[in-house]
Amino acid sequence: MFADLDNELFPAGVTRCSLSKFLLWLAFIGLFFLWGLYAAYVILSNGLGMSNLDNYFGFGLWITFDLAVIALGAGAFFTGLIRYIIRIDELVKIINLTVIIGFICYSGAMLVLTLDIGQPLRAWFGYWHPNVHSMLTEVIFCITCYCIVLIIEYIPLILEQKQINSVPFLHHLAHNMHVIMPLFAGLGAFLSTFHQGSLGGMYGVMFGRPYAFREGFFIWPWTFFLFILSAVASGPAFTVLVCTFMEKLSGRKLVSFKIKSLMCKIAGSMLCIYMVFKILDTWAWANGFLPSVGMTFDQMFFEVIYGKWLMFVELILCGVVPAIMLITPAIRNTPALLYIAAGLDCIGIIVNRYVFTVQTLAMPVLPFDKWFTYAPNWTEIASSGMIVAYGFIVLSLSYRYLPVFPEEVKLNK
Amino acid sequence: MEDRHSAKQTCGGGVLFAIMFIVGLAGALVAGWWGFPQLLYSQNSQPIRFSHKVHAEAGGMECKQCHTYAASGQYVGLPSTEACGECHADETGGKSDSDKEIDKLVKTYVQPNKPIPWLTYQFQPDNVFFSHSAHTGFECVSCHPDVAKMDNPPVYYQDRLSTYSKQTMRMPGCERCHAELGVNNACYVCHK
Amino acid sequence: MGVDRRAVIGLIAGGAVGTMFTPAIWKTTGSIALWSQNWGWIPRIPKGERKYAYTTSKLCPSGSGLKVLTVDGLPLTAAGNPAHPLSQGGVSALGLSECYLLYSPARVKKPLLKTGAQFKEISWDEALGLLADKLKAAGGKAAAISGDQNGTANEVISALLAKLGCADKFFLMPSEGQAAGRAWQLMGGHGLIGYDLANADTVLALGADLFESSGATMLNARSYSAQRSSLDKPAAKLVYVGSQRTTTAYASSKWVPCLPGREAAVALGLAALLIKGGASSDAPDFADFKAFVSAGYTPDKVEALTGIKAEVLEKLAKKLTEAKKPLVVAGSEFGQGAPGAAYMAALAVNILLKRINVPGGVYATPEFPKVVDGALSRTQMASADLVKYLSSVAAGKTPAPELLITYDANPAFGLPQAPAMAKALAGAGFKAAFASFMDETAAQADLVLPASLPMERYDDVVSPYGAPFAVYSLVKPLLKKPVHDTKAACDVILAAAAKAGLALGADSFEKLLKTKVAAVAKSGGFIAGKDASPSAALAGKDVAAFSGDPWKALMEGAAYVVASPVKQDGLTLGTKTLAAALKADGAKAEDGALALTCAYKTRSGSPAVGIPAQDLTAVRDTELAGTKTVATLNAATAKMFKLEAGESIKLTGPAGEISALVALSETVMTGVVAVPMGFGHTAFDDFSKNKGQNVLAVMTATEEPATGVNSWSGSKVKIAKI
Amino acid sequence: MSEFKEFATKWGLVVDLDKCTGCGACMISCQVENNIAPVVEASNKLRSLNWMWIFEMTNGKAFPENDAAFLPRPCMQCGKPPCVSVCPVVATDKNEEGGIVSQIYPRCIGCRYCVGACPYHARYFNWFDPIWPEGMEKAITPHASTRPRGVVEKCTLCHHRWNYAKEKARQEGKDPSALPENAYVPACVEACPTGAMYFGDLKNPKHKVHELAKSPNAFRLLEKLGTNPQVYYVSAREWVRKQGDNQLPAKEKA
Repeated sequence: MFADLDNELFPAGVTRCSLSKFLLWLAFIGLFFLWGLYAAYVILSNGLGMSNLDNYFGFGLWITFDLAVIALGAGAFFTGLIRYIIRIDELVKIINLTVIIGFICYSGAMLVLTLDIGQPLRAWFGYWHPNVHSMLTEVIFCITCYCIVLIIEYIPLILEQKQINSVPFLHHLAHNMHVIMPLFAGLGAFLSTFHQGSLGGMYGVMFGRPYAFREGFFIWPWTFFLFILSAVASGPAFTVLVCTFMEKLSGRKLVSFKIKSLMCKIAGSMLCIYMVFKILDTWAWANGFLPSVGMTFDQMFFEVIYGKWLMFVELILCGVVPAIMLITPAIRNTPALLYIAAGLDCIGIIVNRYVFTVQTLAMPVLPFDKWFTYAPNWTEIASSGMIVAYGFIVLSLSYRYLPVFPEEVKLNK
Repeated sequence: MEDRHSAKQTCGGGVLFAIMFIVGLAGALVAGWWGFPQLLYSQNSQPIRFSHKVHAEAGGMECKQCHTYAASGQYVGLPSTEACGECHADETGGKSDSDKEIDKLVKTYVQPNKPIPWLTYQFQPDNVFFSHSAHTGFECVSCHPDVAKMDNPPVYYQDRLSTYSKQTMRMPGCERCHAELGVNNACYVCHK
Repeated sequence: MGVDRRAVIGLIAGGAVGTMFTPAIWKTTGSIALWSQNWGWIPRIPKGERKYAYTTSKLCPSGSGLKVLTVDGLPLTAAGNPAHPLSQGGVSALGLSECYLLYSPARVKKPLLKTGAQFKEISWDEALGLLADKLKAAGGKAAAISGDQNGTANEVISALLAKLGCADKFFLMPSEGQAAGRAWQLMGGHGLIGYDLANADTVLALGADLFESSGATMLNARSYSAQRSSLDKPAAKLVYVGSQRTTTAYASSKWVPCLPGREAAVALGLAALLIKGGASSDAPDFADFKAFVSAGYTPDKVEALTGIKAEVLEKLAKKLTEAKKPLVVAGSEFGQGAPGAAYMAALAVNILLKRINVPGGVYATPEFPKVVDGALSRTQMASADLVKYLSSVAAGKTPAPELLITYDANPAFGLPQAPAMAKALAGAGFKAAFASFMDETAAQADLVLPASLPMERYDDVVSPYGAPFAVYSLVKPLLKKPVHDTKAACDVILAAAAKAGLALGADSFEKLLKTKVAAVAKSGGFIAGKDASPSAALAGKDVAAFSGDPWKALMEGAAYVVASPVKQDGLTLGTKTLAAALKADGAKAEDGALALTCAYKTRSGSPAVGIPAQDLTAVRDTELAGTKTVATLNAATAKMFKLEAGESIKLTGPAGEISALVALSETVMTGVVAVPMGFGHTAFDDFSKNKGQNVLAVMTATEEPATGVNSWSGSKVKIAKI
Repeated sequence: MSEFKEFATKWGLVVDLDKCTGCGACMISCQVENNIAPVVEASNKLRSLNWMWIFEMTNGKAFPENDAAFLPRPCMQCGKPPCVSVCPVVATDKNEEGGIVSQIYPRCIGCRYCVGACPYHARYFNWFDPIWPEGMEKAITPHASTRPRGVVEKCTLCHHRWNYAKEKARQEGKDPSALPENAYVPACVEACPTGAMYFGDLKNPKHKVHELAKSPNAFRLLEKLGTNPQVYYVSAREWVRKQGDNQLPAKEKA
């Protein structure tokens, strides 16, 4: 068959599965993608009424998904920051992957946002008529800019593809772009820090929503800083998990365990800092802010679906526990435990984004109102799935044709 | 493909590139500034070739005689078919272009008493609240085309996408004047 | 190849850069955004001149005057007419709906004739000819049911039946007005009765949901409002006695829970206490009355019957004694089906309190003169009981009519024991329905005559039940022509009658109304206005009599008012009738049965109108959950029946059963299940159809001894989990 | 969070909860006045658009000690609106005399951040395009433009009526900025059968609401959050007033 048709396109010195197998894989992922595309069509042609969002839950799965992938994609900016600015050069071995994941996460988030806003045709109003007081404006600008930065960071990697790179002009372009990459890494770090913060700020400023509202520093509520910390605490861990997942799928070593351990050490350290502040924040919120608006800690939770267990999962099981695991060298250097800890870390951050999105809205603020519950329907799930599928496709193509892992040849000798 | 590395090719390509770039640039500018508006706007003419000049000069009529402010000042309004019929009740039977146009008016609208689908140059969308009563200090022509001197009604350009009239005063126009005069520019002053 | 790749790239790059400097992309982006505010499939708002027109609401039983916004001559929204005494600026959900109901998807658009199981469209000429033929053929075997409670239309229809020789077969859809009128007659009263809430300082509502379904609801609400500035203490007290928090109960200073259908016992208990406290009357049967209530209605006995604690009853009696201008109004919690005894007993209390024909009391108002020969008077109409007639038809005791005319009425839906009644109706020989909407009755008719809605026709509103003064106002067409091929029903009746050789003396309803107005204007009344308030007139203020063109004034939305009561002679306390009627009172409830009460809200429409599209939004999810009716019980009752919130139950009455979802609320008294009324339509449009179930199906109509009034406000149901 | 300025005129609504029967006339008149399309599933309150919505309150006690009330909720027109500062595109603002919080449909991108930010649930999103039953679009009013799907809307205190009142004043040669009481009244207030709602300028001593808002029985919803609403409620019942805001259990006892 056409087993060897694309061999020429592979990065130098690596082997890849047969094209038919690869196409089969793409087709499998494509099914999810198409299902999501259909859901998107249903939403765009009929209105958001086709989703399960309602008057109480204006934000739901999509926003949770956005926030989660943006936090998990933070590996890109933070690793970039450490690699280029602080100059821990070893990270060069995984930096390409962080860029790709970052690109997927951010572009995916923007795709979801076009579905999530009621009038996508007016999406550009965010740039044209910005309200400088809105945290969402900050988010819109920063995400767009950062997404452009990620594209700029991703381009040299594409240009390094064997065939493309043989064009001298493109080769030079790629090289020159690499040279200025620290500039973009810096810019990216700045932008990303800001919008990670703004995303947290979006919730923190909602003074009508006691579950989310936080006082803060200057114009930023504490959630601004907590979101930054939590993102950098999970992004590197997520990159490690993705890398490991790719290794399992492809059956090839891609990055040495040492690098993974280093990434997780970074994540673990950040998670420790984050947990200290997060616990302090939660304590201050429960004992300071809530009583000031006449509410109690217990009132913030409801039955099982929005129960306190969520908070314990977030703070202890997926917070303190992985933090300790990741900063303890003995545990961190055991692959299985490292992956478990990294996984818990990521889950904790997802739970955090979920409760800030959904529980905030579910909690009745008016004393005579009641709790409502929300569960996404197929359109929301499918369209989010579409983004995951899109990520798989981009990652698969990148892995197959681009020299993503500088160490791959060496590790698989 | 194989010879793309040759210096000559690169050099010649560069010139060609530059030339074609300029061609493309010029083409795009022409297409964008001349062709695009043709595409975007449909050109319509009024259902009746109404001569404001004849009515204003020869007839000695005031604008407000036909464009009576509705009692609330909300909508300046166009004359009703009945109002036209007051003068143009019967066909003239004349042969001149004007007579034929009058006969068209009488036959198509006045006699069956059908509303005339006039096109309003300054037609505002539904979300705009505009009160003529708040703008009585201005000359009509400071916002409307000065049709009184026109024998032919101007062409009505309509944006095919937005359905707006090209001549409609747009938000920045309203805002500018309000700002200059120190009038409130709050959203709800003009929106509903 | 002359052009290489670079050239193409150059061209594209140049084009791209150039395009950036033209309006093409930017203007298109902008225009697309503008397009998103002008989507062609979303209606545009009207631009013409705004004007107001004034008319009267015929769909709302309160007879409110309407102030209608029109643009380019089309009526758009209706608000209350501030100058009209019955609305005073207020408007009910039904009055509000008059404009958009013109365009209801349920409207009957053409005359329809049933052939087999299907309707076929026919012309008006055919329809008219057919109706005339049927009139001729029916002879004395016709019957008519009118949904209009007070209009001159009833004169036309009853006169037609009189010409056919069956004036006794003219029926109104059951209403409080009829039952109260019958009670008043049995007590020897003259005229129609009304309640002067505006001048009362203590109002005791015995089951009567004064602001929703009982009497002149809008006038009641406005009177209530005027007495409460929200700054000072209310100028009047309002106490509600009933089995649930009705609309009125929410606005009352106190809600006294009482089992449904037991209003008479409460009133008689109060009477006993009042008499004990020294109240007396010069009514001829006072002594008998005293003996009757003193023996049978002691506080303990009343407690056993009604669930009202003795001390609460005593407090109520004290409140009435202490009040300067007390007023007791009896009624049903859902505007129909209260026993005659309830009204009689409440009127007796008013008599004991000397509250007849005095400011803030019960007023007997005069009837305006009839203008159609042979028509029945309002008093006569009140005596014919539709439920009794149909029950008799259903039982085979009375033959079914050969011709049944229904006018703006939907008896197939709106009567107690609905399935049985609908069956009795179905037995009629030929059914001609004058209907604006394809309702349940029209759906089973042989001939459907599309009736113009009030905003498309001339009509009138004549002294709605409960108004303490006689009041007349006109309904006029606001549209140049009806929206569909409909006609004013009375015009059709007049024409068909003439064609059948039964001419009724007028060839159009408009002309007939002109005659009516001329006759009404001779009653020495006045046009209500700012300086001519009927309430003030009742309180003793002199108001100049009207002079001028009454038709012109009334066409502008005014109301003609006669604020002088009908003198009473020979008024009794109705002791004999009461004693006979209440003999069975206190009978033990069946085991496992639960007292059933309903809440009627104008927002859920009326039988003849269905649920108006825009009103559906105000229907609460505690009444209707999706397509399910919600039955409300309090926690104690639910515990007795081992029910929990959200469970499905079946309610069973003698004639049918319905299902519902259980909801718990402490706004219903123990031992009672409350089910909302007005749902369960099987006809109409998507806004009415398949929404909940018709609670009337499980009601039990019982003929009251002595009064002959059929009542169903004290129905019991069996309840079971499903 | 930006601060909002004070205005010389502050339109305020005062609802007497002891007079409210929960009949729904306010909701329906609002619906019709402001061109909210009827929907067949209107009893699904999680999807229907109700600029004016009626909450149910109860003192929580069992029958017969139970007491209950209805609370009509328009947009609170907060002095410090949680919804305005969050809007990324300035589709909503509090920038006009009178203090009515505006909402501009053609500007709104439908992000629903304001919906989430409002603790009163006063903001509604158009889940679908507004479709009237065929023909019924002839009965829509000129007062408010129809909103396409995907934008947020809310109570405007019938701002158009204010515009009309100003227009009328101008024609009569009166000062449009000094309207007499009741020259401008929203549809809900006009329709209320029991007169439970009062409307006027909270700052104008000639208007009744000025005094009502200062009544010892007056309260506002969620005052502790600092939203500073221009909608007041009055009730002679203490439990009703207390439910206007969250109370700590300890404070309740005191």
